[in-house]
Amino acid sequence: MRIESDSMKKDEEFMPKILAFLCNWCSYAGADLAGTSRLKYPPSILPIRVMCSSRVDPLFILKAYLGGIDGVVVAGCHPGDCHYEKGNYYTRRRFALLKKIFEELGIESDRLLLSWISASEGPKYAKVATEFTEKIKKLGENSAKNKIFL
Amino acid sequence: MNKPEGSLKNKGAIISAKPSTKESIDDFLKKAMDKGVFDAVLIPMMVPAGDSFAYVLIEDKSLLKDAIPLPPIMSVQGGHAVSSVTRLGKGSMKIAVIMRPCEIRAAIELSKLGQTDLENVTLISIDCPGVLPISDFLSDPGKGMKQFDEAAKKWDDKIMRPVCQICDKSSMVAGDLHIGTLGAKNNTFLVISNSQKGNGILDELGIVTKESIDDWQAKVKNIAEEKHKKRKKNLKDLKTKIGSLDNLIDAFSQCINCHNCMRVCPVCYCRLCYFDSDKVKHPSENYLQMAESKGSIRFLPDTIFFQMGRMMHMSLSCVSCGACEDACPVSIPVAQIFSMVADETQGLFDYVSGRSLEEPIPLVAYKEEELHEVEDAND
Amino acid sequence: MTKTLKINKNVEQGILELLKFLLDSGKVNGVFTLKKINKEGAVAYSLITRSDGLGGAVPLFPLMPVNAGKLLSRFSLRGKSNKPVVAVVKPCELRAFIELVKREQGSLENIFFISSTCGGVYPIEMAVDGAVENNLSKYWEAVKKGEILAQLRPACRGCVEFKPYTADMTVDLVGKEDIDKRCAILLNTKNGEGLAQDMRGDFLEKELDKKILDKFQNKREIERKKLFDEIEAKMKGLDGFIDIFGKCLGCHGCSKVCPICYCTLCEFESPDSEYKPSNYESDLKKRGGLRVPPGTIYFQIGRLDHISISCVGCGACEDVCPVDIPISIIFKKVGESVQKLFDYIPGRDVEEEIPLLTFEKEELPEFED
Amino acid sequence: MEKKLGVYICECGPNIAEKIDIDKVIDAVSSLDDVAVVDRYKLLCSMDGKKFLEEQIKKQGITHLVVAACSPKQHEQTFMEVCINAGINPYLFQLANIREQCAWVTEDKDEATKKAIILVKAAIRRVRYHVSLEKKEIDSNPDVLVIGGGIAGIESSLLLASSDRMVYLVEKTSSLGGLITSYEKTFPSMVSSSDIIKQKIQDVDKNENIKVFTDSEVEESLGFFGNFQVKLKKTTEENEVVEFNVGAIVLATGSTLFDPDRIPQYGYGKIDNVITSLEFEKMNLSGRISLKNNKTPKSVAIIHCVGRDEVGYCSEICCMYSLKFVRYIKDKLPDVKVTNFYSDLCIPGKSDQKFYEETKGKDVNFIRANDIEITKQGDRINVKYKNENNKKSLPIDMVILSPAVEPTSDTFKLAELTGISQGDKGFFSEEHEKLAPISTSTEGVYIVGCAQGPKNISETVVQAGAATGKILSSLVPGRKIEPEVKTSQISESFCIGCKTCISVCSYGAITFDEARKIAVVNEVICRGCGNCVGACPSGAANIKHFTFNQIYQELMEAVK
Amino acid sequence: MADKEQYTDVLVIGAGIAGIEASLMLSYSDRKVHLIEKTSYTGGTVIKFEEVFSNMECSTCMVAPIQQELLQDKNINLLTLAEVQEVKGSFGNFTVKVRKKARYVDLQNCIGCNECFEPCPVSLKNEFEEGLSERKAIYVPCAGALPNAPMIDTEHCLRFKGKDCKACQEACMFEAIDFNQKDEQLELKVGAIIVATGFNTFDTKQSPEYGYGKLDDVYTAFEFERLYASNGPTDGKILLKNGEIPKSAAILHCVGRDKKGYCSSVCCMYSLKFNHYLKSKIPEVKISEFYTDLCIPGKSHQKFYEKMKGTGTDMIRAGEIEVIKQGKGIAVKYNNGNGKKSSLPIDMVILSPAIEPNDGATKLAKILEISIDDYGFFKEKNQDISSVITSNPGVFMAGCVQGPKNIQDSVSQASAAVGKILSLSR
Repeated sequence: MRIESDSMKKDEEFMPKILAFLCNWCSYAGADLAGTSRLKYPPSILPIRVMCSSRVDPLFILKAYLGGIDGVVVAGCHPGDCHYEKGNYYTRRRFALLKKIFEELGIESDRLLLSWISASEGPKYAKVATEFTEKIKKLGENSAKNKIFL
Repeated sequence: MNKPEGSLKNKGAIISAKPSTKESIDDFLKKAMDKGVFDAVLIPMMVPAGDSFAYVLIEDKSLLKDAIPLPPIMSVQGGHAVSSVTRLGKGSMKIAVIMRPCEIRAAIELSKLGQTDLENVTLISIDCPGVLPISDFLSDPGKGMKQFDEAAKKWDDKIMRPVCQICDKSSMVAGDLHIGTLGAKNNTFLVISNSQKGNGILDELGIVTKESIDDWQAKVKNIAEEKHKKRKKNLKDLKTKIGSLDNLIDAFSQCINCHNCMRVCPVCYCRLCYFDSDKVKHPSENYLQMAESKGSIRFLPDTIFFQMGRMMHMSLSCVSCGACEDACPVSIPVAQIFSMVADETQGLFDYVSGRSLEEPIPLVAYKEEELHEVEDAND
Repeated sequence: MTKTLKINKNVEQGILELLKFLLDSGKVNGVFTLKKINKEGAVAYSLITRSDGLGGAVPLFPLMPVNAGKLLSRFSLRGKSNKPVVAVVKPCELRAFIELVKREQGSLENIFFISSTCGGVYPIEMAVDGAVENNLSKYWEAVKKGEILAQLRPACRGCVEFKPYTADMTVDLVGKEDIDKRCAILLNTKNGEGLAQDMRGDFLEKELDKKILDKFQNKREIERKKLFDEIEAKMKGLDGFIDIFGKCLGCHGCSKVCPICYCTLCEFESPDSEYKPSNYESDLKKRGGLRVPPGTIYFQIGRLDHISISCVGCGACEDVCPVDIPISIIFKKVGESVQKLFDYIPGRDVEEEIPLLTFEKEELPEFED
Repeated sequence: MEKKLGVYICECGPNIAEKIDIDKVIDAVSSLDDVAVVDRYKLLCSMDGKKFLEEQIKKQGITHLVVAACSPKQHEQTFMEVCINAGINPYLFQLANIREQCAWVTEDKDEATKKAIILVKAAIRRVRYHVSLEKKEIDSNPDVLVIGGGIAGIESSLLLASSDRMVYLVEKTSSLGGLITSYEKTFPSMVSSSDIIKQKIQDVDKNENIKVFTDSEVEESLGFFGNFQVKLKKTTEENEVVEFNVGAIVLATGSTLFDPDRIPQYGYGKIDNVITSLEFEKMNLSGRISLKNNKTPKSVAIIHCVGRDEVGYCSEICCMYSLKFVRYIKDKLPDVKVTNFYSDLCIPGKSDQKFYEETKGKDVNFIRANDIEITKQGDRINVKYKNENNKKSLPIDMVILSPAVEPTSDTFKLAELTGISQGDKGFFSEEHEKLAPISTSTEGVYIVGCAQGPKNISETVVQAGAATGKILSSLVPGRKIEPEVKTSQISESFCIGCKTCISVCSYGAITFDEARKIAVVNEVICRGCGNCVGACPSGAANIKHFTFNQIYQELMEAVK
Repeated sequence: MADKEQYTDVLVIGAGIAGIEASLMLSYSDRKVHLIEKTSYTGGTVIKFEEVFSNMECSTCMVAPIQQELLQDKNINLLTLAEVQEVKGSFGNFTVKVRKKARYVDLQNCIGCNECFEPCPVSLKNEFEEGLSERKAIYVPCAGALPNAPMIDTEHCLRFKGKDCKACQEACMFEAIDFNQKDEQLELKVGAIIVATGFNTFDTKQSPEYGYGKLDDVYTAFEFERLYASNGPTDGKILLKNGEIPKSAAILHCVGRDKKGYCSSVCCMYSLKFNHYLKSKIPEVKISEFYTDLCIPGKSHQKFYEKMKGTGTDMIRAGEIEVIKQGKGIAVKYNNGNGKKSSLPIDMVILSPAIEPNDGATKLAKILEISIDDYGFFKEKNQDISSVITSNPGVFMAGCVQGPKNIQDSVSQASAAVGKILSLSR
């Protein structure tokens, strides 16, 4: 027996909501460059700017997931490029830890993505945004959205 | 929540809409929500796995059908749930809360302690036949359900928790409205108002309280008296059992300091318990010194300090709900012991926790003339 | 070969003799061990400073009222022990303490460890009305034969880390038929040897019996797989998780007793984790209804994120769970898999850095886009 | 005081107006809590736009500002200045990027509008949790500690010292000058090095703003940029201890030579007349190049790259000074036969090759060789080597080894002392290989010369000048230091003292208060990355302007 | 100069990495700076690189933040499209005449939306992209260029060829395009001057043996940099002219060294960087590096070399190198020391040319009254100590204008030049 509110069902074409944590120095600049180069990608991506990807507390990702976000991207400078020397190395470990936990619990870990995007990689940002959105569309809506017993 | 004259109105209304009392209650709530009297209802519901119950804040009426106003166990103490919803503000929703009397009383204590804002909350208590010990229920939830329903019908408390068996406030009317099921036919219930807010709501719902409630009150009185006797007796036995420090220590000898009792206690509201704070963390030499005096100490040494300290902190507000005992992994009769102490401490100030919002918690008030018994007679 | 002290007494007597010797000789000023603390036979950890305090001590009692790692942390949290003490602990307790020390929550200085190959313990609810007492002989029979009792806690039944890593002395227990006649204590470290010196008994060179322990290990591994498979079957996605934790009371007892959960105030009880009315309102819009108090799943997964890297699988969490959720197995399973990521075994070595406090410049490609 | 949010949406000409239905956005947000004004404007970053905003804030009594426009990278600064001019704290402002990351990247106008609404709502929710932040100002001490009395240290001291800036020059040995004093000439110009160094040393002695401590070592350095407390110990007379404060520290501790003993096949120490480059410099400086037996050599071999494989890098200068040796020898003993054994000739830069060409000539040979082995042959020396895969050998009177350049022994101690790191080769690590070669991860500590890596005199002097530049431009007498505003902070009541934050911080900005057993952030050092916050399990760490709540609100809007 | 008024402002010539570093530092010390840049953008050569050795760090991520800082710095007066024409006076008191070409785009009004490119009817090869992509007559060199505002190339703009075209003006919503802008003559009073005008690379056509310009798929270093650049003409795809992915590539070091007569000190390293570029995009590609002497000085470079070598690169020490047509493809002919000539068929050849002085270096030297060396680089007062001091007191230099060097050394020189100025003129 699964008690779930049925008042929430939508039938329009599913456009996921994806949270993108972008580090100020590389990935956010890369995302801006995608804009200045007028590259197109789905509107699913909702950027949140942080100074360094290492600011992203894994619990943010968890909160967002349980809140019903369809996907989360954590993007930072390429390893070795961190504006703060080594922040992104820690980010990678924390991310791996959380993702592994998702895997182990059989929770859709595919909804989490770690990507290194430099300030000159406008095209890569657009690509990631597009491909990840497609992937999430395949996964469908995050069912956590209408769970009551969280 | 200032009360209508004569504290408790001696009239009520009998509601019967549906084949069963439960459904009648659902219906009552649904109507209230339709009318916008309530925007949401806080009420127990079975968890997906069907092996327990949890409070759910419902805004989507379609969910009401799954609500279980009187679940067989007390998983989360309702006072705790109310506090969780309104501690940080009354919010914009008008919320109805259906709970057992001891939970309502906890909520009232918490509001005195600034842990909940009841302005937009309507507290609805319901006659309580007691609950099963969680462990018993969990061993076979299906069976538990059946047993409980039968026992509840007959108001037979043999299988209920020990504290429930000695609860003389199982129909106490403390909130805004009370749902009386004692003696009611199996598809009806009695609704009584206990506050202006209560009155207002019944008016909005066009419910006229003209039925006499004497019959219900009589039944309540019987049960209460019976249980009160039993309570006095059991607690007396318990007292002789505990009676001394050694016995107290024995009673808590199995305690493993998990503090579950504190964590599930509705009136233990501190964010960080004193007994988990730095105040109880000492350098090693202190511990060794303590031990050297006796050759050996239990480690951690603070078991009784914690238990008695906690009594100090909360027994005046203890509502004898039994949550602590349910949560104790080593089956210490915590609830009974605390209940016993609470009777004494609250008696001192003839205070009854959660009886009314107006009564201040004794420690924040005083009378010029009181408590001489604790003073040195020679003064 | 390891220097080994052999005492011709039943193993628990042997250990008590050693403890007595250590206290009397003044080699240590205190002993941490389990002890019967009243006539009803309730057992609790005690700090014993005189040999006359050893009465009722039951170092090998098959029960874990609290993870001793947590106690030792409390003992040495406010500065290292100013006098030498010895603690009789289970391997998982020792490992937990090591993890805590890595986090500045205690100090190894002046604390020596006697541990043993561990046969596991009974669940805490059996502490009530002598249940453990009544099953003692059964327990020791199983230990001698190197078998796994069905009544043991699941965490123990599936534990493959039953050999201590960093104990100064290891009591040779599991699979030894002669333990009611003989007590063999391996002296693994200089400290161990130093302590045992001048102790009455024979000193010889010896090792743990690999064959016996491997056999035991296999049994444990099979049991472990069974437990993991069971839980795996239940843990199907978020719904499965909600089913498992649906009955959670939110008492957070699991984190309270968890040796690795060392925060004074748990982040999940901090103001940041509190739901404001507006949060409820927006959530209701989305879900129609919401469990109150909310955050059960957030807490459980969040706690996994915080501690799984150091989880020693001691099972304390499950012991105290009022609603018997199989937490320990879930945490053990998740824990082992994240630990594998960094080939990390919590508590194996105090020098081993906690993976989250360090990094390799090139690693974890499988997690990068 | 209650909040009044002003929300202003920039049309950015067609850029936003054509791609996003701004009126829809206005409708969607105008009824939100605390939102007092919502308006649109043609171009907010223009002069008129800025004036418009400023007036609006004043007129409407706006307390918190949200601008929906372009990327913060473009105009965050601009609008923060508007806030200041309008008299509200610039941090009570949030910019929603609806151009670069919405209008310009979204095909469909409705979709773009929907996204814009979320972004603006998120900004509104976030800004409601913003708090005023104030710039801090800290007094700074302009004086400088220079460690190392070689050419780099001397050059720095001379450039730094002035009437309003004291320089403390600390030298481990008994005299200033360093290695260069043992050279006769410097390459490539072959001018007398004493001409270079003597004059400078005199200048130092003359300069009353430079306090020289010879036979001294730094024992302790506490504090941070602008405020270091230094303790030094005189290694001579009863270890007198001197203490003073400085604002910056220059590490110019130079380098040492790889010890050829470590490679037996070079026979150093065992075979007569096998000497190191430094020994040869001294011999040459003494005026006479001779063998042990006082005879003058007829043939000399110079072995390049001694120890290169062992240390794992090319020391850059060995080839050049080996060529300089050829010049020395040819000047003093024109008919000596000189043979260079090298693997790769490393003569970078515009003038080095010319120097090489001019060094080549009669009886000067260059042999590309490896597997070199030096053995005794009677009273002479035999150099065995491999060239183009055939083994050869050459009898020689004297062998000069050109060993690799290595960090000095006290590098480790000083790194510890100043909280900077050492690279895998043991040299001090610069803050950034390209952009900050002389800065370090500890602000206010600079590394110059061979302490940072092998280099020639010219580059060393350049670095000395560079450090000077950094200090003179950032540590101006009488001027206060303005540290980062958006720093981390750790809640005393929540911190459990596990030091997790301390071990992940790149800048040593967090210290441990042993008394209270909690971590404490030094806001002067903190650069506000937030790594500690991501790492803290107790939720005790938080970072200003990127607090849990600010990000959480933004995120929950997206989730809604 | 005591009697003359002493100016504290500083003129910096060249907004490359050295010029930016110098300007920012001077600004920190509250000096006013006039930063003169010949092109329409800042960042110089470095922003053409995708990554820089030896950490393979993203160059844009590295430079963009300081470019932004530069643009927002109130003490710095950035003059793009500007060149120094005359310098009079001495240290502490220089009078500088600057010619600032009209951009025909008003930096105040332009918001960098680039709407004006599309309608422009003129198409040309984009020099910044080494002619590998097209640009319009109104253009920015590459997306993300700073300042983010286009310029009009009057040589090709129809309007400036007398036609009545205002396509761009009509497309602009901000009245940013102003055909009436005129070139300006500015006169600046400064106390000191820093020259940081950078370098050129050797024109590989002058060494026909490498087949550049004659054979397909023979690339210069910069062409290859742009091929790899993720914001470049191919979005970073490394492709042959026929659109195929190269299976093999040869990187030729020391191109033009013999002609120049010096080692450019950075070629070996950036050749190894190219090796990394190729491997990261085309793991299976076979790479051969042809070199004479491996010049990888410094503590961190050999490690990088070994890493690259580890990935299975053929390091071939060779002379007499020729790139020849062979069948449909090309091949590298070479002599590997012991007289034997060998030939290696290859898909792609990348030439690593020597670094040489910037065009106009000589002219600028005259204007600044400083001497240049035999190679046309600016001559330092004393070779052995402090390479930033020129023969003219008050004029300092930084970066490759003084001689070939890597970014690190350029930046150090920039800081050093500032150090000298701040310390000599307080």
